[in-house]
This record gives sequence, structure tokens and C-alpha cells, in this order.
Amino acid sequence: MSLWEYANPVRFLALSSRVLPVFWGLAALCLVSGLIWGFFFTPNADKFESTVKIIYLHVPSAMMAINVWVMMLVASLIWLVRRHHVSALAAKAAAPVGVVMTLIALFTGAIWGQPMWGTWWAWDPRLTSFLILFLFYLGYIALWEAIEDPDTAADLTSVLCLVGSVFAVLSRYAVNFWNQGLHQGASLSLDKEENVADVYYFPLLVCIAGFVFLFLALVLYRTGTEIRLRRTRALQAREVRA
Amino acid sequence: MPDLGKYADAVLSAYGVSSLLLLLLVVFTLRKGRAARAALEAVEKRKNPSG
Amino acid sequence: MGLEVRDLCVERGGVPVLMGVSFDLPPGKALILRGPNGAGKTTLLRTLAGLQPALSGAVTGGEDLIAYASHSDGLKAMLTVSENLAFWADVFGQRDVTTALHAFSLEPLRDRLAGTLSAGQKRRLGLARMLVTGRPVWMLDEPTVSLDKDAVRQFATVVAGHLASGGSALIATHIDLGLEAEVLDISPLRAQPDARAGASDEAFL
Amino acid sequence: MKALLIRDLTLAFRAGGGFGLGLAFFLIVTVLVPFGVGPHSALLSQIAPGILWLGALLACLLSLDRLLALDWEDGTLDLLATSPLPLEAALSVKALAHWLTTGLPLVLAAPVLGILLALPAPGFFWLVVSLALGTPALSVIGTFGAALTVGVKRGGLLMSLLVLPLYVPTLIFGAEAARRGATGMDPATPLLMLAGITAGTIAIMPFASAAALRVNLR
Repeated sequence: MSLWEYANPVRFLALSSRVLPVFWGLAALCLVSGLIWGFFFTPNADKFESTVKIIYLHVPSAMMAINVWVMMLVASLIWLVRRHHVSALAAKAAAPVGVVMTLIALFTGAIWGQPMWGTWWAWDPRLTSFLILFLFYLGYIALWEAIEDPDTAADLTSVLCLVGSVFAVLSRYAVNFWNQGLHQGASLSLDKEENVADVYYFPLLVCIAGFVFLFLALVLYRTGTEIRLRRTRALQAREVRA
Repeated sequence: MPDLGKYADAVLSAYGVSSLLLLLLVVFTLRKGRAARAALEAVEKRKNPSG
Repeated sequence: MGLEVRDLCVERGGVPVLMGVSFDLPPGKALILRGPNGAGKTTLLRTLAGLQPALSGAVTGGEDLIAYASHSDGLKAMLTVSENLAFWADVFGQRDVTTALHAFSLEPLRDRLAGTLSAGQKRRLGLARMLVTGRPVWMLDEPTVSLDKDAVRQFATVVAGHLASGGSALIATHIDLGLEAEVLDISPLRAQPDARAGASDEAFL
Repeated sequence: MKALLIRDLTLAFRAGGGFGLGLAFFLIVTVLVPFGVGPHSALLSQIAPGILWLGALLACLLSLDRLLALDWEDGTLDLLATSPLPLEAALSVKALAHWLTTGLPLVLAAPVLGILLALPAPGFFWLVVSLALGTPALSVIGTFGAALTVGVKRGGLLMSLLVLPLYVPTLIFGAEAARRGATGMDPATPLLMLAGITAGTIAIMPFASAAALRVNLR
């Protein structure tokens, strides 16, 4: 039994209905406990004071905003190479989740930036990159919506995702070159010195896990929805021909 | 309630906006999922009236 | 030699349309495709022309030999008749357009802009394009639409000349062209609604 | 290939071909900017490189929806796809024709519009150089957007949404080079990056465009 067996839509539905409750549960558990831990039981930081609590939303959503796009890129490649429908539909299902993650990252960033930098918005390279990423998500979703034939839409959006990824990386470098920013370095890195203090680190990890599980639950559920819509469409097409 | 100091507005609005966005995402996802399920069931019933 | 089609299965919009299409089209012969609207004549021709992939089956002897004419003629309204033809001749590596102009009596119109032509005249120009491709296997989708009787006869003469010089033609049409040609009725080849042929939608059934 | 280039150029110059529309748009945008930001030459000369780059970019974008849509409607693309000409080559040629009829005139007109915006004297040369290096990338990327949306009815707005984010790196490096040139700094680095992007897109994008167009022709 290889992993590709789950590329069959029917088998995918069966599997996802079994694991979905687990993912929903883990997502709720991690998010609630992580956010409560972070919000109520972590101290204020010297420089940031209470705004440090925004980190539990800002960092996980920003990570997810990028990871969702990477997942869409991988799914698009799988569709283009192996033509598994579930893969294409998973990419379609993930895009709105990515949009919301990007929006949360941008919103919390703006709310955090206001007291820290004295401005809601600065054309800082990271903020700008996220804004550009947001535009890429919008274009990707708009292309899916605009094309009627599902396979054509899957092919075109996959090509767009590939090309868009290259240009997103290019934009990232271009934006870095264009304006060196105010943003602090990565909050999480393998280099211990740079990391946030342990007291914030652990609740942050729980929140990140929560966002990941929420993403998985949402994508599995939404992919199931897309599969059902496709099946409805396929059955109707046969009805017409019968 | 922890002491949020002078930045209470910022922290609370960040949490508020984020939860609202996530909640909306989940609600719309579930609604679309229900509709898709119902539509599929209708078509399948037409296809196999016996069940 | 000639075009050989074996057990071809074609799809449209993720649903198999025709299954088990087999025929030979040797040089010097014409084959008329018949079938009701929506039977899949256009889909079959587009598949054979290489615009869309077949689900299964084999097509041999058609590589770079097929000239395809769809419903629309690919004419530019703001180019003259001879400019339009010269463009397509050049794309297919040919030079001479006078034979094509003559065959469809387009000489008097050669310097008119294609946009000012009547529907029938445009169609004649579109068909004249086939002559400047220099390719032996013609695939024509409803070539006689908006042609009058004389023009249809003219077209039949051109096709007959093409066959006589060793070419072949596959023509989807409803009218009788007066050509000596075999007829392939595709309506019995229509795919059943529950057919499994590897079409894209079947994964969801 | 030459035939396709000549045909596209001929069509652009004939009535209804749209030649000059992009140029007129560029002119109007540039003229409107001082109405929006005020007539002070100090401010205008500061933002001139950016405005001119942005105007050129929008003018390019404006003419993209004609690039493939007309050939799609009249069936030319079907026939081209079955011709001996590879689709990649056909799309490269069409992008070249688009650049010759839109990008090149913009490059040549930019210095004149630079005067209107009080562009500092050293900026003219670098503005022209950066536009000459960057506008080909705009045409090639735009061809990709046009190929993606060619099957969509009234796809112009959608195409803008898809193409504009792809224009970001070109715009950043192009405008930066022009700005550095105008303020007497060394524009070499952004110009090299810009040249790199243009070379890369010219080499790779036709394949992506042809892939998208083949999908649409199915």
C-alpha cells in the first residue's frame, strides 16, 4: 500500500473522514491551550511590554502563510507530473487558508508595528514580501474561479503557482535590496542565541502546532468538499449524456 | 485577566481580529462543505433511486 | 503509407465522447465524417490534428502532414486577401499563393481587406489556406458552411484535385459534395455514459 | 517566424491595431501626476523616475489583452498550433512584436516626458537605459499572463491581477536604477539585476507561456 493510493478520491474521502476529527481536536486543543498559556501566563517583555503576546498569533500565521504556498507548489508539481486529482484539489483548497494566514500575519504585524515603530505600516522588506504574497494568493484564487473546465483550471493554476513561486522569491530579494528594514530577525531559529526566551518559546511552539493542525484539518475538509463538487459535476455530465 | 498595560488595545485587537478571521474561515469552509455534501447526495439519489 | 487510426478514444471536458474509432486514410482517398450535432466530429478532428491528446488508441502517419481547418478561418480583417494567404504560406514554408487564389477565384479580391469580404468569400479564403500549407492530409471541419452552390462545387473540384495529386482529406460535413469518398458514421461509436476509458472525470465516479 | 513578426507589426500599424494607444496612455498618466501631487519641481524631480517607470509598466499592461485574445477569437491560434512553427517560438515572436510596438516607443518617449516631470539631467540617460533593459521583460511576462487568461471571457482585469505581482522585481530594479542614475549614484547593481531578470524571463517564460496556451487550446 503506497501513499499514492490515497490519490484516489474515494479512498481519500474515506481516510480523511477517519483522521479529520483527530485533526480538528488537536487543532482546537493546541490553539486554545497555547493561546491561553501565552495570553494569561507569560510575563511582559522589557522592550515590547504586553505586545509580546501578539507573537503567538503573528509568528505562527506568518509561518503558515509561507508554508501553505510551499504546500500548494508541491501539490501543483504532483498534479503536473502524476496527474492526481486530489493533489490539484488540495492546492485549490489550501489557497483561501493561505490568504487568511497572510491576512492575520499582516494585521497582527500592523497592530504590533504601531506601538513599536510608531506606524501601522512601513515598507519594510518582510511586510512588503507578505503583501506581495497576498497578491499572489489572490491571483491564484481568481484564476481558479475564472476557468470553467476543472482540469484546465488545475493545469493553468499549477503553471501559475510554479512561475509565481520563482517570482515571489525574486521579489523577496528585490524588496530586500530596495529597502533594508526595521524588522527584527527570525524569532525562531536553530541558533539558540537569536531565539526568544524559553518562557515565550514553549507556548509559541504549542500555538504553531495548533496552526499546523488547523491548517491540516481545514485543507483535508476543503479538499473533501472539492472532491464532492467534482463528483457531482462528473455525475451530472454523465446524466446529460445518458 | 493579565495586566496588559498601555498596549491593551493593541493586544486585544490583534487577538480579536485573528480569532474573527479564523472563525470566518472555518464557518465558510463548513458551510461550503455541507452544501457540497447535499448537492452530491441529491445527484446520487437520482442515479440510484433504490439507494 | 497514409493515415492509420486504430481504436482511438477521444474525450471532451473530462468525459469520453467517442470510443473505438478506427479507419485508414490512404493517399488519394477522402473520408467523410457523419454524425449528428454534438456527436464528437470536431473533437475527433481536433484530436487527430494534435490540438488535444487522445485517451487511448494510435494515430500513425500523420506527423507534420496534417493541415487542419476549424470552424473559424484565422483571417485578419485588416490584412488583404493575398496578405492573409501569404502569411500562412510563409508559416508553412511555402511561397506561391497564386494557385490557391485561382482555385477559389479570389484573384479579383486579392487586394481587398479580409474584413470587407462576405461570409462566403471569407470561407473561400479560409479554404484556400489549405492549398498553401503544402501538407497532404487535410482535415476540414464543416468546410461548406456559408458557401453557395457554385462555391461548394469549386471546393469539391479543389479536393478532387488534391486527391488526384496524392493527397487525402478527412471532411466532417452534412452535405453531399459529389466526391467519391467513403463515409464514416460516428454515431454508433458514441461512448456510453458509464464508459471507463481513462477520462479525467472517471476518478470521481 | 519572420512572417509572424511582420504580420503582427503590420496589424499593429493598420487602423484599429492599437499602435500608439499605450504611448498616449503613458503621456496622459505623466501629465496627470503633477495635478495629483502638486506642481513643485523639487518633488516632481524626486519622484520622476518612479512615475515614469510605473507609467511605462501600466501602458505595457494595457495593451496586453490584445496580444493573444484577437488571435484566439478568430481561430489563428488553433491554426498556428498545428503549423510547423513551435508555439514557444510563435509566442516569443509575438512578445517581440508587442515590445516593438509598445515597449520601444515608451523607451523613446520617456525622455520627453522626463522633461515634463523635471527629471534631473543625469537621469535621462539611465532612465532610457533601464527602460530599454526592463521593458522586454514586461512584454515576455505579459505574454505569459495573456496565455493564461486567453480562454477567459473579459479576462483583462484578471490578467492584470495575475501579471502585476509578476512585474514587481522588474519594477523595483528598473525604477531603482533610474532613481540612482537621477541622483548621481551608481546604478550598476540594479541595472545588472534588471538585465539578469530580463535575460532569464526571455529564456524561460516562452516555455511557460506555450504550456499555458496548449492547455487553453485543448
